[in-house]
Amino acid sequence: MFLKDYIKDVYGAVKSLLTGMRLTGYYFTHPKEIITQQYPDNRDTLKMAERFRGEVVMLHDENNEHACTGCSACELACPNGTIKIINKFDITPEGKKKKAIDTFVYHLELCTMCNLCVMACPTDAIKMAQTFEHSVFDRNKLTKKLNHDGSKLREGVE
Amino acid sequence: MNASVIIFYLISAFILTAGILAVTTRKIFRSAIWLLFSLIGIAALYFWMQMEFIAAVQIIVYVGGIVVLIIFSIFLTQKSGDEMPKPLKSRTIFATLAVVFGFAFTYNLISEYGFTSLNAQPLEVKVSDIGTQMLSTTEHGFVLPFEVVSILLLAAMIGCIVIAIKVKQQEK
Amino acid sequence: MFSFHGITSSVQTWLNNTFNPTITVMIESVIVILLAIALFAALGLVLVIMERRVAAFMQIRLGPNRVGPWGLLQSTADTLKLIMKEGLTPDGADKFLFNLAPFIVMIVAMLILAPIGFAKDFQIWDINIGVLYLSAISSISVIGILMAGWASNNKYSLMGAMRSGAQIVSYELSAGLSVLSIVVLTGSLKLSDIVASQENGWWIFKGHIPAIIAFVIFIIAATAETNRAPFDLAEAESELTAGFHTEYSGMKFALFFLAEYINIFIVCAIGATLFFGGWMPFHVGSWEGFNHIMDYIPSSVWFFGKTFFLIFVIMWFRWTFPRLRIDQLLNLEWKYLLPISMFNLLLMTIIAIMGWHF
Amino acid sequence: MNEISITQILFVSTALFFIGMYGLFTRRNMITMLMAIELILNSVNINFVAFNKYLYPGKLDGVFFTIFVITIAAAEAAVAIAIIINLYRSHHSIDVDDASELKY
Amino acid sequence: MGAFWLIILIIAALAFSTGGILIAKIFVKKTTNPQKGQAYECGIPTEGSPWNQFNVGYYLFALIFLIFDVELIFMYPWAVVVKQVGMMALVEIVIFLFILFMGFLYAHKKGALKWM
Amino acid sequence: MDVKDAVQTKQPQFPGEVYEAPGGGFMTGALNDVINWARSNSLWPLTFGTSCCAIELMSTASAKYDYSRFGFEVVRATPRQADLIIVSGTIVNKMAPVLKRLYYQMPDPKYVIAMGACAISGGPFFYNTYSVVKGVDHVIPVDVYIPGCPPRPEALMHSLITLQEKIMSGMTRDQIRRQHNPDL
Amino acid sequence: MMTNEELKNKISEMLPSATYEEGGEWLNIFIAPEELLSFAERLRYTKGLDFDSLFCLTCVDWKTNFTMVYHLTSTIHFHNIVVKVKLDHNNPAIETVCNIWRTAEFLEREVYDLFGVQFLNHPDLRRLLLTDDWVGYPLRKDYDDPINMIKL
Amino acid sequence: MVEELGITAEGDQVINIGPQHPATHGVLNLVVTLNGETIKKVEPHLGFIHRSIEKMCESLSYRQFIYVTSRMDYLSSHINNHACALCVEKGLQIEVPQRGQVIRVLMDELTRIASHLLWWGAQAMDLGAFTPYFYAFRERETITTIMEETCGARLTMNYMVPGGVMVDLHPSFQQKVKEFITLIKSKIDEYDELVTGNIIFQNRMKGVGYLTAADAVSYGCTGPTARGSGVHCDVRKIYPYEVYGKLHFDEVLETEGDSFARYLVRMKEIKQSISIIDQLIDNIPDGDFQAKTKAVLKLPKGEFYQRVETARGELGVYIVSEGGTTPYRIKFRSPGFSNLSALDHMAKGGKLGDLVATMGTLDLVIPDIDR
Ligand code: SF4
Ligand code: SF4
Ligand code: SF4
Repeated sequence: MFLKDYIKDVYGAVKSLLTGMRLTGYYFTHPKEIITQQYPDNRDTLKMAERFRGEVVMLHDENNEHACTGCSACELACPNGTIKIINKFDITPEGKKKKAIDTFVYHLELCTMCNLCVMACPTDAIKMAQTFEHSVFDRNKLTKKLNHDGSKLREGVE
Repeated sequence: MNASVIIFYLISAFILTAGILAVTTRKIFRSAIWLLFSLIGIAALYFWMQMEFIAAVQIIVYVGGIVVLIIFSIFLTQKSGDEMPKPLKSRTIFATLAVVFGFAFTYNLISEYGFTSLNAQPLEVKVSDIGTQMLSTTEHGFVLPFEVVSILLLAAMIGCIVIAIKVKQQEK
Repeated sequence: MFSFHGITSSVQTWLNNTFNPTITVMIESVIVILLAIALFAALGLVLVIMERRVAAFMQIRLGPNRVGPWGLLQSTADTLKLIMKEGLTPDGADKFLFNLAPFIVMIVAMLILAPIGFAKDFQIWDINIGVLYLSAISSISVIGILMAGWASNNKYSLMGAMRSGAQIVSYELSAGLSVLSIVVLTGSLKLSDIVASQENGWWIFKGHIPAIIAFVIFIIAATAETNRAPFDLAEAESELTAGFHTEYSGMKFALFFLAEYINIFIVCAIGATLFFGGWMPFHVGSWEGFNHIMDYIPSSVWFFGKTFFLIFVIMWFRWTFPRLRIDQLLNLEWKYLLPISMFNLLLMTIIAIMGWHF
Repeated sequence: MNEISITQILFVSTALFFIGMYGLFTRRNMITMLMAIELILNSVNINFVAFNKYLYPGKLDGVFFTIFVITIAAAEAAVAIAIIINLYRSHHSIDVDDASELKY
Repeated sequence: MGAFWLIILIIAALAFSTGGILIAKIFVKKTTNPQKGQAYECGIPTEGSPWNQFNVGYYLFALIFLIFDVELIFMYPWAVVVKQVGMMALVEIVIFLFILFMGFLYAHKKGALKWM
Repeated sequence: MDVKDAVQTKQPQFPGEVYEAPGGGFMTGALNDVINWARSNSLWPLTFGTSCCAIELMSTASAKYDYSRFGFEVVRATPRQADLIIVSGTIVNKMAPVLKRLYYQMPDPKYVIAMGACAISGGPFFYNTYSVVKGVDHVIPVDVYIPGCPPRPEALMHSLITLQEKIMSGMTRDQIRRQHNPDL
Repeated sequence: MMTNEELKNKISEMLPSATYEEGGEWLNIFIAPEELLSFAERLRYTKGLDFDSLFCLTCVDWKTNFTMVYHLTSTIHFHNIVVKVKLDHNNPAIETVCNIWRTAEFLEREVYDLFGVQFLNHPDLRRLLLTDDWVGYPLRKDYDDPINMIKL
Repeated sequence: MVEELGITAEGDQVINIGPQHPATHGVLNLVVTLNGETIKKVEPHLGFIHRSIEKMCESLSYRQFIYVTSRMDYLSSHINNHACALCVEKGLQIEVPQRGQVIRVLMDELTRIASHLLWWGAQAMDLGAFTPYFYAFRERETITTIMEETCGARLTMNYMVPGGVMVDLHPSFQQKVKEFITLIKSKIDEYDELVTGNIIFQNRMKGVGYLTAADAVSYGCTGPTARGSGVHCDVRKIYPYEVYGKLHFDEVLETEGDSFARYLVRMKEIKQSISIIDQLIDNIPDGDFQAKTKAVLKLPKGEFYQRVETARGELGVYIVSEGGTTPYRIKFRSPGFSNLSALDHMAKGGKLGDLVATMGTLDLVIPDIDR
């Protein structure tokens, strides 16, 4: 009786181990199951999902114009102060002072890609880009100015 | 002076140094390690004497068994990192004197005694010879000791277990 | 086909003719030293990369493939890096023993190589107690581990070392018993005799079921003795971070690492020798033609092929099974392997005496 | 090999014997004393082997004696360590001086 | 001349290991700071010394192992001659093993082979 | 607590120690290249993950991304055998001494990657938190920064490649900084 | 399952001095600090109530006082109540409930750590989350740490 | 035999496990008192990832604070966000449109599967088997890809907003989820073959880390940890939120209370989640995914408590509002915290290896505990 249980034990144990080995053995002998994507080599074909949030960018058209009015809505919406808007006052031809954006400071090192700023922006001036290769040697490099040099507000955007 | 002689001296020096260190170091773990080296040295000596079987037995039993057991018991019973207390001065002196005299006396005896070295070419000790003789039931056979050994081992095992389990009753 | 026999004897005769005996011996020793070191290095490099690729394939990924062609230089880079890395000795450690331990482990690994026949007539020392010598020497390695663990002055190390002490010591029994069951068949401890006895078939085929059981027990015990998963309690990563070599870095760690792989190679080589006929080609009874074809494959290829097959099996274990707990580990040995292998040995004896094997 | 006479081997074994004796005299820790005893036993073994080798090369009795001594040493060590550990558990010390009042 | 080859192999091992260790000693520049040499314990300073008395739960296994180990060495010479001696050897070893197996059963029954 | 000091005396300079690339100056030319090649291709990371970024670190290890292709998969649990800490996750004041200790306990040469916004600057926990270290470079020197919360596995691999480039170049942290900002 | 009304009636019987706060999802009971231990015991062991699980224990700093909030539920009847205790702001102290609900041991340590409420007879009242040498209790409204806390 | 062999207090060793340790899944520090290999006491030291989220939330608006919470229990980040969104909605008394609700539940369940898969891999890895981890991540990657397409991030999605979800589902969502469901159904058998049935694994898990039902309740354990002991505590069943009330699924209960029972609970929960997704995926109603809300949210004065079932157990969000735009006090009742407090009780008397196994089955996420 005891012996029978003993043998049963051993048999069951060996069988369960062999089942496991069969599975790993299966994968070992079926290289087509390998799902590895070879990242730096597939750079060209690698496509991020279109909603993927990699960093905040400001859209500029071909005339180097953007849609940011400097309303600071994004700055307020951002939960951790990633965005700093520095405004300047342009004098319009009519002689009126007009608020315009001087520097859109974006701290990439702080940003958590939460999308709140993009949703808050009334003019859709900023959006999320799909880039992700941001590695740098120096932390200061991550503080960015989003509006391009010499860019200005697109006509008709309020 | 050939290689074999040099090797003999090396081995002997190794055995004795390790042995002396084993009984004098004050860190108990190191003492066990020196003992181990001494034992390995002895095994090497057996190898040198072409008694490979004995050498292997020496290593298996002592190194693989006894020393490991000693090390375990060291961990079990004391702070292995602490230095052991220095032995009493008087005791050291007494021991040294006794040992030196004893050694001188014994060695004197040994060297006086003329061993009649048979210059017959030493046989290679084959394991099969050992086996045959061990199992043979003739006059020179060792079958009785062989079986008795099993009883000895049984007794030792039961003894160990009884002693180890005795605590169990005490605690209750 | 080239054979080592020819090479070694021609080298020997050439040396004997050119130099006087002392110098011959010296040159030979230098050659042996170089060969041994080269073998070590090569084995380390090959086994590490093999393990990583095998693991990768079982885990549906590619594994190292960017350093050198197909990643073959990966382990070379690792080794170079380890050599060029600082070797720390912790302040609280017993410095002497701490630094001694890797040497012990290395020396043991090196010594075990002596009686292994890598190919036909290619053996450093065909010692007459063969397998007994192997189990004797391999039992020293536990001391190296205990030493490393204790000297590190680190709790993880100590616990790992003690686990490995208990483990190696226990599994020696069943390893020994399963080796004995082959010795019973061959009637000699000499490895060359054991190989020779398998000329007309390997023991695993000739020895009926007991040989297979002995083989299974042997491979389990071998895995345990080399501290490999699922018996890697001594370095159980999720429990003891790195076990007995927690405090080792740089080359000293590399030596442990290397010794582990060499030990795997050695136990597998022993397994191959005992059960699969060592360098003996695959022969079937009296099929002369077939046997003849098999003889064309060099003996070293046979030996390494079998050994690497066993190594692969051990790796397969590692990448499939979870780790045992220490009490289960000892339980396995004392409740299952030891009685089974004792019983198996008796069976084998009966077979041997009755001459039931082929 | 032939240049080494038995006396030289006996020198080693005698020296080892007395080293063991020294340890036995000076050490008060049971485990270290056990180690010393092992040394003594080993010196005896060397003698057996040497005698067998040099004086009775045709026989195996020395070898057998050595094996049996080793066996007994092992059994002795096992029992001794069991006792030591037992003693430690009841006395919290394995110093011989502390254990001298031991009754059982 | 077997022992000679052993020494050669030991020399090989020593050369290999020392070589490797020395290179790092010579070439690598080190930084030092007081924490570097302290024992690693998941980044927290160690409490107490590991070299304290430590409860090795498995010493009983080692005890029993020792007995079996000795038994094993008797079996090597036996195994070599089994085929020549024949049935007698089997009987003798069966007695031998049986006696030891009693001990094993005893240990088992007493719970010495259980974990403690 | 040393962290508080580090935060208090917020240096404009790089806070960590900067030392010459090991081996630099002693050997030159090809040998140096070989060693740098070996080092850059055999970066063994320490198992060190504190929070969410660690999950992406795990993803990078997983079959789909598989950083073992670069030889990074030998993750060592003890700093003694590691070359690289990937600081994946937030470091808080209580953890900072631990991190520092781990870094110190690694043998030279050693490298650090700050993964994720938290490790670079405190990220989402930069403002209004009383316990977060605002960037691990206040605690240990950092070689490569990857922004993102968490950075995706490819980004982590990109940073590893960046680190490899750095090691290959054989330049010290200081030299690289100078190269990027000549006016320093 | 008892409705809030039933619970209220039952508890009014048990502890007439309790006051109630309306409007919440669950019954909110205010009791005096001294009564807590005995009341908690009765809540836990009274048949029909069986509040065997303390699923949330926290504290709110109302600047003038602290309010300990105990959320209790029963894994048998699935009803919930909230017990609140007002504590003095200068010297907040209250009996521990960790003998009744074992989970309270850690939760109370957390509250001690972050609010500085003393729990009397707590087996092991130490800081849980912060380092032992931390100064101040950060979740209090008046906590200020100019070094670590950068205000937005 | 522990007491029987006269173990003395002298043999105790105090060992730190963590903060940097592969088995603690983060930065938990366990100070373990060991006697030989036997555990006498486990004392968790927390706070190595205490990020002061509760304090932070006091200065964040109701829209902003949700995103921080996905960093708490990052493996169920969706469910965390869900809890916060629900709590805010409870305060504002907004009804989320049907489509929004269904999307939320779908996401929750996908998250739960992903979390359990990760746990499964990590559990196996704790026990020394590395391969399951890779298989688990293969399936998990499929989920993250689906998530990424719809939510835009792989781990910390920040997809729930008060009133619904941030954006509508990706057009390919439905089809991809269906593909995933068929895939994982076949893979679960593989998992059983590789791990569940494995004799070593069973021996490692069975009979270790016992937790009785009474203890589980007393320690406040929830989720699979408590359900492994037979405590009926699934918030989705007891206090149904969103569309859970209308769905058919079983609450998985095991009664042994050991690690293996907890393991089984999680494995079966994956199947239950699959069946929930099965029920919903073809029936996503049309309509709005988000209710109309004001630009600036202000909760009325009062206290709001919302509990949901995360992958680890019951998460409670307790908001005390003074009527402003930011919460006055916020408290997260995290499941891991209570589960962890039972660890000492469960691990005592076991081996060091058991501690790892037990800790694995608690499925700790340390930032969730420390907050
Ligand atoms: S980006 Fe949009 S929200 Fe921000 S300042 Fe410009 S217009 Fe306003
Ligand atoms: S994505 Fe979020 S964190 Fe980043 S800038 Fe926008 S609002 Fe701020
Ligand atoms: S950067 Fe983001 S994802 Fe990474 S640890 Fe910080 S909060 Fe988590």
